[in-house]
Amino acid sequence: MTLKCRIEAALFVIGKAVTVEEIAEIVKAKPEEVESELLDLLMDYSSRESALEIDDENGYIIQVREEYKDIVEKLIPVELKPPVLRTLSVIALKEPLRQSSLKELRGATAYDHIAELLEKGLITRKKDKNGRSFILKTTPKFAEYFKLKGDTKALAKILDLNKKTSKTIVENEETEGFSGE
Amino acid sequence: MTLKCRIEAALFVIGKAVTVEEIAEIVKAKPEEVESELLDLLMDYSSRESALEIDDENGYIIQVREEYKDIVEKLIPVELKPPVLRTLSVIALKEPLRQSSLKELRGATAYDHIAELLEKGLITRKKDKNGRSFILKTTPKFAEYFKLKGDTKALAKILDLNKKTSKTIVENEETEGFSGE
Amino acid sequence: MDSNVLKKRSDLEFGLEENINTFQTDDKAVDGIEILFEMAKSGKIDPWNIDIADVTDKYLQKLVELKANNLKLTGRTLFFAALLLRLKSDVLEGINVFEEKPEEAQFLDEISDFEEDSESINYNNVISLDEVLERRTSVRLYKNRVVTLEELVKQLEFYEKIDRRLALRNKQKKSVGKYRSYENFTPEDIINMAHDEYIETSVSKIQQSLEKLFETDSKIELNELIDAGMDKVSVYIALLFLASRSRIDLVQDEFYSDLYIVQEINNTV
Repeated sequence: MTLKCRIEAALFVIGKAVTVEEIAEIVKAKPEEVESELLDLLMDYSSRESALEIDDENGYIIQVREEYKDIVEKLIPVELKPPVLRTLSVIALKEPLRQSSLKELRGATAYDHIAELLEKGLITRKKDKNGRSFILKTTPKFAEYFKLKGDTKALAKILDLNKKTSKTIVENEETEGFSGE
Repeated sequence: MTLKCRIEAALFVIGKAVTVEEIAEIVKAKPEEVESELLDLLMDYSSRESALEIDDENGYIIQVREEYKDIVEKLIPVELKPPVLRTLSVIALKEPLRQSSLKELRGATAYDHIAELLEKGLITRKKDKNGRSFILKTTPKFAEYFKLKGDTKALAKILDLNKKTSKTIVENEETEGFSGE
Repeated sequence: MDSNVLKKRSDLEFGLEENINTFQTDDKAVDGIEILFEMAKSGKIDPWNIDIADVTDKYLQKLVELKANNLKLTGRTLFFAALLLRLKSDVLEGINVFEEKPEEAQFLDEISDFEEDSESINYNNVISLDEVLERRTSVRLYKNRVVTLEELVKQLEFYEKIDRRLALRNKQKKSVGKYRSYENFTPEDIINMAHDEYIETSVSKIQQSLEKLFETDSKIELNELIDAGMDKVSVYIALLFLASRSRIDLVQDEFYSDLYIVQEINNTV
């Protein structure tokens, strides 16, 4: 039971960048001691062959090294909150979709969502031929997330749903509630 | 970029117990290779002075070592009183479990426990097909917070025997104190 | 040694008899171990030199004679006699019998529970209900993830359904709109509608729709055809033509109730 290990446990559990003082409070030790042990821990991580590292840029955090980020992305496709995700879903389903239509479907907050989705590179926004309105589309990056994890079954299912008659789908919706979110 | 590190990154990000096959799919490698690297990784973790370890009991998972459990409890407390925990144990052992069966096993106070467990998102309660009785199950959140220990099958069987001979657990509860935590 | 043992045996017999009698007259329940213990203490038996077969034989015999029916007591006495023998053999093998033996304690527990219906459960790995749930130490406060791929797919499926529903509703609205616009028909429209060509187009259109619908249903409600995109009047006129050609039958259970279309018997559409 060393202080270094207690700090390591705390960093693992917290999972976000924390200050020396915050750690000190959790492990009940002096900040100076914690800082010195943190440096030691940082060295340990950097010297061994591991996918993990301790970052000390904006507070201390245990994280996956840059080289292995693809695995993180695969497992965490997008850090999107449910409302943003819903907006993305609508765009994906109805693309190419006019920005004005999206607003009708999702309300005015959709504009913020568009900004976030553009920033994450999941959608594009382009003027239509007449230059009058914006057209939204998903990007190859979005498609990549869908293909990942080999979840082709789910995707195929969605495509099938498209083809099927609307009758059954609507019926199902009435009986089962949506459990997402 | 070694396979071992890719596996480590995957385990770190997933944060729940996974099978060799699941890991193999994520890191795109053969299950045999993954298994051998996993063993190697497990040895690495156990041989170094670290607060972390790889558990291989019910699937592979990176976790904090038993000695540093207090830090986990401090940062993410699970505030369940012993009788409620016991009710949760019974549900976990026998799921899917009818609410009426639970009442037989745990007495009428189980209803209050169910309410608390539902509220904490550790169990779900759904009507069965006939819509006549409630079926209780644990949630993914439960799996994230708890794991079952020991010969759970035998214990589930003993619970049934106890019910049959009407020597209920409730009786035992009066006499023995709670030893967990 | 032989004579010694023999002597002890006779002592033992006597002792047992004495103790069992005591037991019988005593109001308090006495355990078999106490009988043996007392006998050992009073030197009537040598705990390190017991002929277990003889002891139990005699003991059982006595119990039968006394018509004692406490099988539990008998069982216990047998068990403890065996335990004494075990201690004896341990001593002979040079094992320190005074050391604590956890397995033995467990064994004792099992024996004391022997009258319970325990079927064939292996208790070795069974732990108490209080210990069965172990707190995981892999939980993290802030996991990077907010949404997984699976959740994304779920959301898409959900919106797929909503989308379908909206599309259906729009379709219905459209047909309702057409029906209403019938009120605004000009005389010219009505003349055109009565035109042979117009009627024939409607008839073949409706016939096609019916063929499809009859694949799954034998009885079709008029409104189902209207949903297909034609106005009510045109549909009705087309149906009258089909009925007069004996392609279909029009059925109405009551005046002003729903109108159904069924296939004419012996005829396909």
